[in-house]
Amino acid sequence: MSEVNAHRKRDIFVEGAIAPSFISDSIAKHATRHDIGAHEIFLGQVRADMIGGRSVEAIEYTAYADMANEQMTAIREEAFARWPQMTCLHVHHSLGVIKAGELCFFVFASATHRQQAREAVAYVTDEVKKRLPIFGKEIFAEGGHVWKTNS
Amino acid sequence: MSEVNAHRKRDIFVEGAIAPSFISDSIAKHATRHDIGAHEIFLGQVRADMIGGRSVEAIEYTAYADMANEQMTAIREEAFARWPQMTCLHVHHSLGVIKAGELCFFVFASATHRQQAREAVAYVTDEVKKRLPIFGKEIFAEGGHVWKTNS
Amino acid sequence: MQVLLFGMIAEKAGADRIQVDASSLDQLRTRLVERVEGLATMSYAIAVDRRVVQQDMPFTGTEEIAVLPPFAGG
Amino acid sequence: MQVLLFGMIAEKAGADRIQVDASSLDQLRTRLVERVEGLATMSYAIAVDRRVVQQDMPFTGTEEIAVLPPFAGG
Repeated sequence: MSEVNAHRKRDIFVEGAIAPSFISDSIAKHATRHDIGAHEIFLGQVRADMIGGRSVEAIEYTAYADMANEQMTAIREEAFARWPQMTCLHVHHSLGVIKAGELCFFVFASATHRQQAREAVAYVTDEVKKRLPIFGKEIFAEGGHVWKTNS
Repeated sequence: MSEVNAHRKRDIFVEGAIAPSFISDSIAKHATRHDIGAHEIFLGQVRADMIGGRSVEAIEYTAYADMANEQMTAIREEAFARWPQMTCLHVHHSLGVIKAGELCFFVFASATHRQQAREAVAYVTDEVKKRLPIFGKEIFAEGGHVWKTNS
Repeated sequence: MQVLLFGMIAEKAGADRIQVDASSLDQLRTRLVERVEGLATMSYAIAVDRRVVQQDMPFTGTEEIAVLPPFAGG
Repeated sequence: MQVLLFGMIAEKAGADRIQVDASSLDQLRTRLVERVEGLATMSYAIAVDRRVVQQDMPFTGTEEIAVLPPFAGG
Protein backbone atom coordinates (compact mmCIF):
# COMPACT_ATOMS: atom_id res chain seq x y z
CA MET A 1 0.00 0.00 0.00
CA SER A 2 1.47 3.35 -1.02
CA GLU A 3 1.60 6.37 1.27
CA VAL A 4 -0.93 8.06 -0.99
CA ASN A 5 -3.22 5.08 -0.78
CA ALA A 6 -2.91 5.00 3.00
CA HIS A 7 -4.10 8.60 3.19
CA ARG A 8 -6.98 8.45 0.70
CA LYS A 9 -10.52 9.18 1.82
CA ARG A 10 -12.37 6.12 2.99
CA ASP A 11 -15.72 5.09 4.39
CA ILE A 12 -15.12 3.52 7.80
CA PHE A 13 -18.68 2.21 8.14
CA VAL A 14 -19.80 -1.36 7.58
CA GLU A 15 -23.37 -2.68 7.92
CA GLY A 16 -23.66 -5.15 10.79
CA ALA A 17 -21.05 -6.74 13.03
CA ILE A 18 -17.36 -7.02 12.10
CA ALA A 19 -16.62 -10.71 11.42
CA PRO A 20 -13.45 -12.27 12.89
CA SER A 21 -12.66 -13.51 9.35
CA PHE A 22 -12.62 -9.89 8.15
CA ILE A 23 -9.94 -9.20 10.77
CA SER A 24 -7.77 -12.17 9.74
CA ASP A 25 -8.13 -11.25 6.05
CA SER A 26 -6.99 -7.75 6.92
CA ILE A 27 -3.97 -9.11 8.83
CA ALA A 28 -3.08 -11.55 6.03
CA LYS A 29 -2.94 -8.72 3.47
CA HIS A 30 0.10 -7.30 5.27
CA ALA A 31 2.28 -10.40 4.74
CA THR A 32 3.73 -8.82 1.58
CA ARG A 33 4.96 -5.78 3.52
CA HIS A 34 8.40 -6.89 4.69
CA ASP A 35 9.15 -3.61 6.47
CA ILE A 36 6.40 -4.26 9.04
CA GLY A 37 7.56 -5.69 12.38
CA ALA A 38 4.54 -4.95 14.56
CA HIS A 39 0.77 -4.87 14.30
CA GLU A 40 -1.46 -3.46 17.03
CA ILE A 41 -5.22 -4.05 16.98
CA PHE A 42 -8.10 -2.73 19.07
CA LEU A 43 -11.51 -4.39 18.88
CA GLY A 44 -14.68 -3.07 20.50
CA GLN A 45 -17.19 -5.75 21.50
CA VAL A 46 -20.79 -5.08 22.58
CA ARG A 47 -21.23 -5.78 26.31
CA ALA A 48 -24.44 -7.10 27.89
CA ASP A 49 -24.31 -4.37 30.56
CA MET A 50 -26.96 -4.30 33.29
CA ILE A 51 -28.55 -0.83 33.40
CA GLY A 52 -31.24 -0.13 36.01
CA GLY A 53 -32.03 -3.84 36.32
CA ARG A 54 -32.32 -4.46 32.58
CA SER A 55 -29.78 -6.21 30.37
CA VAL A 56 -28.41 -4.83 27.09
CA GLU A 57 -28.91 -7.40 24.33
CA ALA A 58 -27.73 -5.21 21.42
CA ILE A 59 -26.62 -1.71 20.42
CA GLU A 60 -28.11 -0.10 17.33
CA TYR A 61 -25.49 2.22 15.84
CA THR A 62 -26.30 5.18 13.62
CA ALA A 63 -23.95 7.92 12.45
CA TYR A 64 -23.67 11.25 10.71
CA ALA A 65 -21.50 9.40 8.21
CA ASP A 66 -20.21 12.32 6.10
CA MET A 67 -18.98 14.21 9.16
CA ALA A 68 -17.61 11.03 10.77
CA ASN A 69 -15.57 10.17 7.68
CA GLU A 70 -14.21 13.73 7.48
CA GLN A 71 -13.19 13.58 11.15
CA MET A 72 -11.60 10.18 10.51
CA THR A 73 -9.56 11.62 7.63
CA ALA A 74 -8.29 14.33 9.99
CA ILE A 75 -7.44 11.84 12.75
CA ARG A 76 -5.68 9.62 10.20
CA GLU A 77 -3.54 12.55 9.02
CA GLU A 78 -2.67 13.49 12.60
CA ALA A 79 -1.62 9.91 13.30
CA PHE A 80 0.58 9.55 10.20
CA ALA A 81 2.25 12.89 11.02
CA ARG A 82 2.89 11.90 14.63
CA TRP A 83 4.04 8.31 13.98
CA PRO A 84 5.96 8.49 10.69
CA GLN A 85 7.08 4.87 10.93
CA MET A 86 3.48 3.72 10.90
CA THR A 87 3.01 2.08 7.49
CA CYS A 88 -0.74 1.36 7.54
CA LEU A 89 -3.83 2.38 9.49
CA HIS A 90 -7.27 0.81 9.06
CA VAL A 91 -10.44 1.76 10.96
CA HIS A 92 -13.89 0.19 10.63
CA HIS A 93 -17.07 0.82 12.63
CA SER A 94 -20.40 -0.98 12.49
CA LEU A 95 -23.81 0.50 11.75
CA GLY A 96 -27.13 -1.21 12.53
CA VAL A 97 -28.02 -3.64 15.30
CA ILE A 98 -24.96 -5.32 16.84
CA LYS A 99 -25.69 -8.04 19.41
CA ALA A 100 -23.86 -8.52 22.71
CA GLY A 101 -20.67 -10.49 22.04
CA GLU A 102 -20.34 -9.17 18.48
CA LEU A 103 -17.60 -6.80 17.32
CA CYS A 104 -18.48 -3.21 16.37
CA PHE A 105 -15.13 -1.38 16.13
CA PHE A 106 -11.77 -2.34 14.59
CA VAL A 107 -8.60 -0.21 14.72
CA PHE A 108 -5.49 -1.70 13.11
CA ALA A 109 -2.06 -0.02 12.86
CA SER A 110 1.18 -1.50 11.51
CA ALA A 111 4.71 -0.14 11.91
CA THR A 112 8.34 -1.09 11.76
CA HIS A 113 8.55 -1.18 15.56
CA ARG A 114 5.89 -1.81 18.19
CA GLN A 115 5.98 1.53 20.01
CA GLN A 116 4.61 3.49 17.04
CA ALA A 117 1.83 0.99 16.30
CA ARG A 118 0.86 0.83 19.98
CA GLU A 119 0.69 4.60 20.48
CA ALA A 120 -1.14 5.14 17.20
CA VAL A 121 -3.87 2.61 18.04
CA ALA A 122 -4.37 4.15 21.49
CA TYR A 123 -4.62 7.65 20.00
CA VAL A 124 -6.92 6.73 17.12
CA THR A 125 -9.22 4.62 19.33
CA ASP A 126 -9.62 7.47 21.83
CA GLU A 127 -10.08 10.17 19.18
CA VAL A 128 -12.69 8.17 17.26
CA LYS A 129 -14.70 7.76 20.45
CA LYS A 130 -14.41 11.50 21.19
CA ARG A 131 -14.76 13.10 17.77
CA LEU A 132 -16.87 10.91 15.49
CA PRO A 133 -20.65 11.56 15.47
CA ILE A 134 -21.72 7.97 16.07
CA PHE A 135 -24.81 7.24 18.17
CA GLY A 136 -25.70 4.06 20.02
CA LYS A 137 -29.12 2.89 21.20
CA GLU A 138 -28.70 0.23 23.88
CA ILE A 139 -31.60 -2.18 23.45
CA PHE A 140 -32.72 -4.18 26.48
CA ALA A 141 -33.65 -7.87 26.43
CA GLU A 142 -36.62 -6.93 28.66
CA GLY A 143 -37.80 -4.27 26.19
CA GLY A 144 -37.06 -0.54 25.96
CA HIS A 145 -33.76 1.21 25.37
CA VAL A 146 -31.37 3.93 26.55
CA TRP A 147 -28.92 6.05 24.57
CA LYS A 148 -25.25 5.25 25.10
CA THR A 149 -22.85 8.14 25.86
CA ASN A 150 -19.05 8.03 25.75
CA SER A 151 -17.84 9.74 28.90
CA MET B 1 -13.19 -19.26 30.58
CA SER B 2 -12.96 -19.40 34.36
CA GLU B 3 -10.44 -17.42 36.40
CA VAL B 4 -8.72 -20.71 37.26
CA ASN B 5 -8.56 -21.64 33.61
CA ALA B 6 -7.12 -18.23 32.71
CA HIS B 7 -4.28 -18.77 35.20
CA ARG B 8 -3.42 -22.39 34.43
CA LYS B 9 0.03 -23.31 33.16
CA ARG B 10 0.28 -23.30 29.40
CA ASP B 11 2.78 -23.87 26.63
CA ILE B 12 3.07 -20.65 24.64
CA PHE B 13 5.09 -22.24 21.82
CA VAL B 14 3.77 -23.27 18.43
CA GLU B 15 5.77 -24.85 15.61
CA GLY B 16 5.98 -22.53 12.60
CA ALA B 17 4.28 -19.24 11.83
CA ILE B 18 1.05 -18.07 13.51
CA ALA B 19 -1.73 -18.21 10.91
CA PRO B 20 -4.16 -15.29 10.62
CA SER B 21 -6.99 -17.85 10.89
CA PHE B 22 -5.64 -18.90 14.31
CA ILE B 23 -6.03 -15.26 15.40
CA SER B 24 -9.61 -14.95 14.14
CA ASP B 25 -10.54 -18.29 15.75
CA SER B 26 -9.11 -16.98 19.00
CA ILE B 27 -11.13 -13.75 18.71
CA ALA B 28 -14.33 -15.63 17.80
CA LYS B 29 -14.11 -17.77 20.97
CA HIS B 30 -14.71 -14.63 23.06
CA ALA B 31 -18.15 -13.91 21.56
CA THR B 32 -19.80 -15.84 24.40
CA ARG B 33 -18.19 -13.57 27.03
CA HIS B 34 -20.72 -10.75 27.32
CA ASP B 35 -18.72 -8.87 29.97
CA ILE B 36 -15.92 -8.13 27.47
CA GLY B 37 -16.00 -4.68 25.87
CA ALA B 38 -12.45 -4.43 24.54
CA HIS B 39 -9.82 -6.66 22.97
CA GLU B 40 -6.24 -5.52 22.41
CA ILE B 41 -3.88 -7.54 20.22
CA PHE B 42 -0.17 -7.30 19.46
CA LEU B 43 1.32 -9.24 16.56
CA GLY B 44 5.02 -9.56 15.79
CA GLN B 45 5.87 -10.01 12.10
CA VAL B 46 9.29 -11.01 10.76
CA ARG B 47 10.94 -8.08 8.94
CA ALA B 48 13.25 -8.41 5.94
CA ASP B 49 15.83 -6.10 7.58
CA MET B 50 19.01 -5.18 5.69
CA ILE B 51 22.03 -5.95 7.90
CA GLY B 52 25.49 -5.18 6.56
CA GLY B 53 24.25 -5.30 2.97
CA ARG B 54 22.45 -8.61 3.33
CA SER B 55 18.69 -9.12 3.59
CA VAL B 56 16.95 -11.20 6.29
CA GLU B 57 14.69 -13.79 4.63
CA ALA B 58 13.68 -15.65 7.81
CA ILE B 59 14.27 -15.96 11.55
CA GLU B 60 14.80 -19.38 13.09
CA TYR B 61 13.47 -19.30 16.65
CA THR B 62 14.61 -21.65 19.39
CA ALA B 63 13.84 -21.43 23.11
CA TYR B 64 14.60 -22.79 26.52
CA ALA B 65 10.94 -23.74 26.64
CA ASP B 66 10.60 -24.89 30.26
CA MET B 67 12.10 -21.66 31.58
CA ALA B 68 10.17 -19.52 29.09
CA ASN B 69 6.84 -21.06 30.13
CA GLU B 70 7.66 -20.57 33.81
CA GLN B 71 8.52 -16.91 33.15
CA MET B 72 5.29 -16.55 31.18
CA THR B 73 3.28 -17.94 34.09
CA ALA B 74 4.87 -15.30 36.33
CA ILE B 75 4.19 -12.47 33.85
CA ARG B 76 0.60 -13.69 33.45
CA GLU B 77 0.07 -13.59 37.23
CA GLU B 78 1.58 -10.11 37.47
CA ALA B 79 -0.76 -8.91 34.70
CA PHE B 80 -3.92 -10.39 36.25
CA ALA B 81 -2.98 -8.85 39.61
CA ARG B 82 -2.33 -5.43 38.07
CA TRP B 83 -5.34 -5.34 35.73
CA PRO B 84 -8.12 -7.12 37.65
CA GLN B 85 -10.73 -6.27 35.02
CA MET B 86 -8.77 -8.19 32.41
CA THR B 87 -10.83 -11.31 31.73
CA CYS B 88 -8.50 -13.25 29.40
CA LEU B 89 -4.86 -13.23 28.33
CA HIS B 90 -3.42 -15.40 25.57
CA VAL B 91 0.21 -15.47 24.42
CA HIS B 92 1.71 -17.56 21.61
CA HIS B 93 5.23 -17.56 20.15
CA SER B 94 6.60 -19.42 17.14
CA LEU B 95 9.50 -21.87 17.05
CA GLY B 96 11.35 -22.93 13.89
CA VAL B 97 11.94 -21.02 10.68
CA ILE B 98 9.55 -18.07 10.21
CA LYS B 99 9.82 -16.26 6.88
CA ALA B 100 9.75 -12.47 6.42
CA GLY B 101 6.11 -11.35 6.36
CA GLU B 102 4.95 -14.21 8.60
CA LEU B 103 3.71 -13.77 12.17
CA CYS B 104 5.81 -15.08 15.08
CA PHE B 105 4.26 -13.54 18.22
CA PHE B 106 0.65 -13.05 19.34
CA VAL B 107 -0.44 -11.28 22.55
CA PHE B 108 -4.19 -11.00 23.15
CA ALA B 109 -5.88 -9.41 26.19
CA SER B 110 -9.59 -8.83 26.78
CA ALA B 111 -11.23 -6.65 29.42
CA THR B 112 -14.41 -4.85 30.31
CA HIS B 113 -12.89 -1.50 29.29
CA ARG B 114 -10.12 -0.67 26.84
CA GLN B 115 -7.58 0.89 29.22
CA GLN B 116 -6.93 -2.38 31.06
CA ALA B 117 -6.58 -4.46 27.87
CA ARG B 118 -4.30 -1.84 26.31
CA GLU B 119 -1.96 -1.55 29.30
CA ALA B 120 -1.85 -5.31 29.81
CA VAL B 121 -0.85 -6.01 26.19
CA ALA B 122 1.89 -3.36 26.35
CA TYR B 123 3.24 -4.80 29.61
CA VAL B 124 3.08 -8.44 28.56
CA THR B 125 4.63 -7.76 25.13
CA ASP B 126 7.56 -5.88 26.68
CA GLU B 127 8.12 -8.40 29.49
CA VAL B 128 8.07 -11.39 27.12
CA LYS B 129 10.75 -9.73 25.00
CA LYS B 130 12.85 -9.01 28.11
CA ARG B 131 12.39 -12.11 30.25
CA LEU B 132 11.72 -15.14 28.04
CA PRO B 133 14.76 -17.14 26.87
CA ILE B 134 13.90 -17.18 23.18
CA PHE B 135 16.68 -17.01 20.58
CA GLY B 136 16.50 -15.87 16.98
CA LYS B 137 18.85 -16.66 14.12
CA GLU B 138 18.38 -14.14 11.32
CA ILE B 139 18.98 -16.01 8.08
CA PHE B 140 20.10 -13.99 5.05
CA ALA B 141 18.80 -14.51 1.52
CA GLU B 142 22.44 -14.20 0.37
CA GLY B 143 23.58 -16.94 2.76
CA GLY B 144 24.92 -16.78 6.31
CA HIS B 145 23.20 -15.55 9.47
CA VAL B 146 23.45 -13.31 12.53
CA TRP B 147 21.92 -13.75 15.97
CA LYS B 148 19.10 -11.35 16.84
CA THR B 149 19.24 -9.46 20.15
CA ASN B 150 16.42 -7.55 21.82
CA SER B 151 17.87 -4.25 22.99
CA MET C 1 -33.22 25.62 6.09
CA GLN C 2 -33.08 21.87 6.56
CA VAL C 3 -31.64 20.62 9.86
CA LEU C 4 -30.41 17.03 10.31
CA LEU C 5 -31.25 15.32 13.61
CA PHE C 6 -29.55 12.26 15.07
CA GLY C 7 -29.88 9.69 17.83
CA MET C 8 -31.97 10.61 20.83
CA ILE C 9 -32.73 14.06 19.35
CA ALA C 10 -34.20 12.51 16.19
CA GLU C 11 -36.16 10.20 18.48
CA LYS C 12 -37.52 13.15 20.54
CA ALA C 13 -38.45 15.08 17.39
CA GLY C 14 -39.94 12.03 15.71
CA ALA C 15 -37.98 12.89 12.52
CA ASP C 16 -34.43 12.76 11.23
CA ARG C 17 -34.71 16.17 9.52
CA ILE C 18 -36.83 19.29 10.13
CA GLN C 19 -37.23 22.64 8.37
CA VAL C 20 -36.23 25.64 10.49
CA ASP C 21 -35.98 29.31 9.45
CA ALA C 22 -32.86 30.87 10.97
CA SER C 23 -30.36 33.46 9.74
CA SER C 24 -27.76 32.75 12.43
CA LEU C 25 -26.61 30.00 14.74
CA ASP C 26 -28.02 31.73 17.85
CA GLN C 27 -31.38 32.15 16.14
CA LEU C 28 -31.28 28.46 15.19
CA ARG C 29 -30.63 27.48 18.82
CA THR C 30 -33.70 29.41 19.95
CA ARG C 31 -35.91 27.91 17.25
CA LEU C 32 -34.68 24.37 17.93
CA VAL C 33 -35.63 24.55 21.62
CA GLU C 34 -39.13 25.61 20.55
CA ARG C 35 -39.40 22.82 17.99
CA VAL C 36 -37.88 19.84 19.81
CA GLU C 37 -39.51 19.03 23.14
CA GLY C 38 -37.03 18.51 25.97
CA LEU C 39 -34.04 19.81 23.97
CA ALA C 40 -33.39 22.61 26.49
CA THR C 41 -32.39 20.02 29.13
CA MET C 42 -30.40 17.80 26.77
CA SER C 43 -26.70 17.82 25.97
CA TYR C 44 -26.05 18.42 22.28
CA ALA C 45 -23.77 20.12 19.75
CA ILE C 46 -24.52 21.84 16.45
CA ALA C 47 -22.41 21.10 13.37
CA VAL C 48 -22.23 23.54 10.49
CA ASP C 49 -20.86 21.98 7.30
CA ARG C 50 -19.76 18.93 9.30
CA ARG C 51 -17.82 20.85 11.97
CA VAL C 52 -19.00 21.51 15.51
CA VAL C 53 -19.45 25.28 15.97
CA GLN C 54 -19.95 26.97 19.33
CA GLN C 55 -19.84 30.71 18.58
CA ASP C 56 -22.67 32.52 16.82
CA MET C 57 -22.31 32.86 13.03
CA PRO C 58 -24.54 34.12 10.23
CA PHE C 59 -26.03 31.58 7.79
CA THR C 60 -26.18 32.06 4.02
CA GLY C 61 -28.84 29.36 3.81
CA THR C 62 -26.62 26.85 1.97
CA GLU C 63 -25.04 25.38 5.12
CA GLU C 64 -25.43 21.74 6.10
CA ILE C 65 -26.73 21.94 9.68
CA ALA C 66 -26.89 19.00 12.10
CA VAL C 67 -27.89 18.62 15.75
CA LEU C 68 -25.75 16.02 17.50
CA PRO C 69 -26.44 14.29 20.81
CA PRO C 70 -23.49 12.84 22.80
CA PHE C 71 -21.23 10.56 20.77
CA ALA C 72 -21.18 6.83 21.49
CA GLY C 73 -18.85 5.26 18.92
CA GLY C 74 -16.51 2.40 19.66
CA MET D 1 26.95 -31.95 35.57
CA GLN D 2 25.08 -31.41 32.33
CA VAL D 3 24.88 -27.83 31.06
CA LEU D 4 22.30 -26.77 28.46
CA LEU D 5 23.49 -24.38 25.74
CA PHE D 6 21.31 -22.19 23.53
CA GLY D 7 21.46 -20.01 20.45
CA MET D 8 24.83 -18.58 19.46
CA ILE D 9 26.51 -20.28 22.45
CA ALA D 10 25.31 -23.71 21.31
CA GLU D 11 26.55 -22.78 17.86
CA LYS D 12 30.00 -21.79 19.18
CA ALA D 13 30.26 -24.98 21.24
CA GLY D 14 28.95 -27.15 18.42
CA ALA D 15 26.57 -28.83 20.90
CA ASP D 16 23.35 -28.04 22.77
CA ARG D 17 24.57 -29.71 25.97
CA ILE D 18 28.01 -30.33 27.49
CA GLN D 19 29.28 -32.07 30.61
CA VAL D 20 31.12 -29.80 33.06
CA ASP D 21 32.41 -30.58 36.55
CA ALA D 22 31.68 -27.66 38.88
CA SER D 23 30.70 -27.42 42.55
CA SER D 24 29.68 -23.76 42.40
CA LEU D 25 28.45 -21.15 39.96
CA ASP D 26 31.79 -19.29 39.96
CA GLN D 27 33.64 -22.53 39.24
CA LEU D 28 31.18 -23.22 36.42
CA ARG D 29 31.86 -19.78 34.92
CA THR D 30 35.59 -20.46 34.86
CA ARG D 31 35.17 -23.91 33.30
CA LEU D 32 32.71 -22.63 30.68
CA VAL D 33 35.15 -20.01 29.42
CA GLU D 34 37.76 -22.77 29.00
CA ARG D 35 35.32 -25.05 27.19
CA VAL D 36 33.47 -22.67 24.88
CA GLU D 37 35.73 -20.69 22.55
CA GLY D 38 34.93 -16.98 22.46
CA LEU D 39 32.57 -17.11 25.47
CA ALA D 40 34.72 -14.66 27.45
CA THR D 41 33.85 -11.87 25.02
CA MET D 42 30.16 -12.79 24.67
CA SER D 43 27.17 -11.51 26.58
CA TYR D 44 25.36 -14.32 28.39
CA ALA D 45 23.48 -15.28 31.56
CA ILE D 46 23.41 -18.49 33.56
CA ALA D 47 20.11 -19.98 34.72
CA VAL D 48 19.97 -22.37 37.66
CA ASP D 49 16.72 -24.33 37.81
CA ARG D 50 15.22 -22.01 35.20
CA ARG D 51 16.05 -18.73 36.96
CA VAL D 52 18.85 -16.36 36.04
CA VAL D 53 21.37 -16.26 38.92
CA GLN D 54 24.17 -13.71 39.21
CA GLN D 55 25.73 -14.32 42.63
CA ASP D 56 27.91 -17.33 43.35
CA MET D 57 26.10 -20.36 44.82
CA PRO D 58 27.10 -23.95 45.62
CA PHE D 59 25.73 -26.78 43.45
CA THR D 60 24.39 -30.07 44.79
CA GLY D 61 24.77 -31.61 41.35
CA THR D 62 21.03 -31.97 40.72
CA GLU D 63 20.52 -28.44 39.38
CA GLU D 64 19.33 -27.76 35.86
CA ILE D 65 21.98 -25.40 34.46
CA ALA D 66 21.64 -23.40 31.24
CA VAL D 67 23.82 -20.83 29.48
CA LEU D 68 21.69 -18.18 27.78
CA PRO D 69 22.79 -15.70 25.11
CA PRO D 70 20.81 -12.45 24.70
CA PHE D 71 17.05 -12.95 24.33
CA ALA D 72 15.38 -12.28 20.99
CA GLY D 73 11.72 -13.19 21.42
CA GLY D 74 8.85 -11.30 19.84
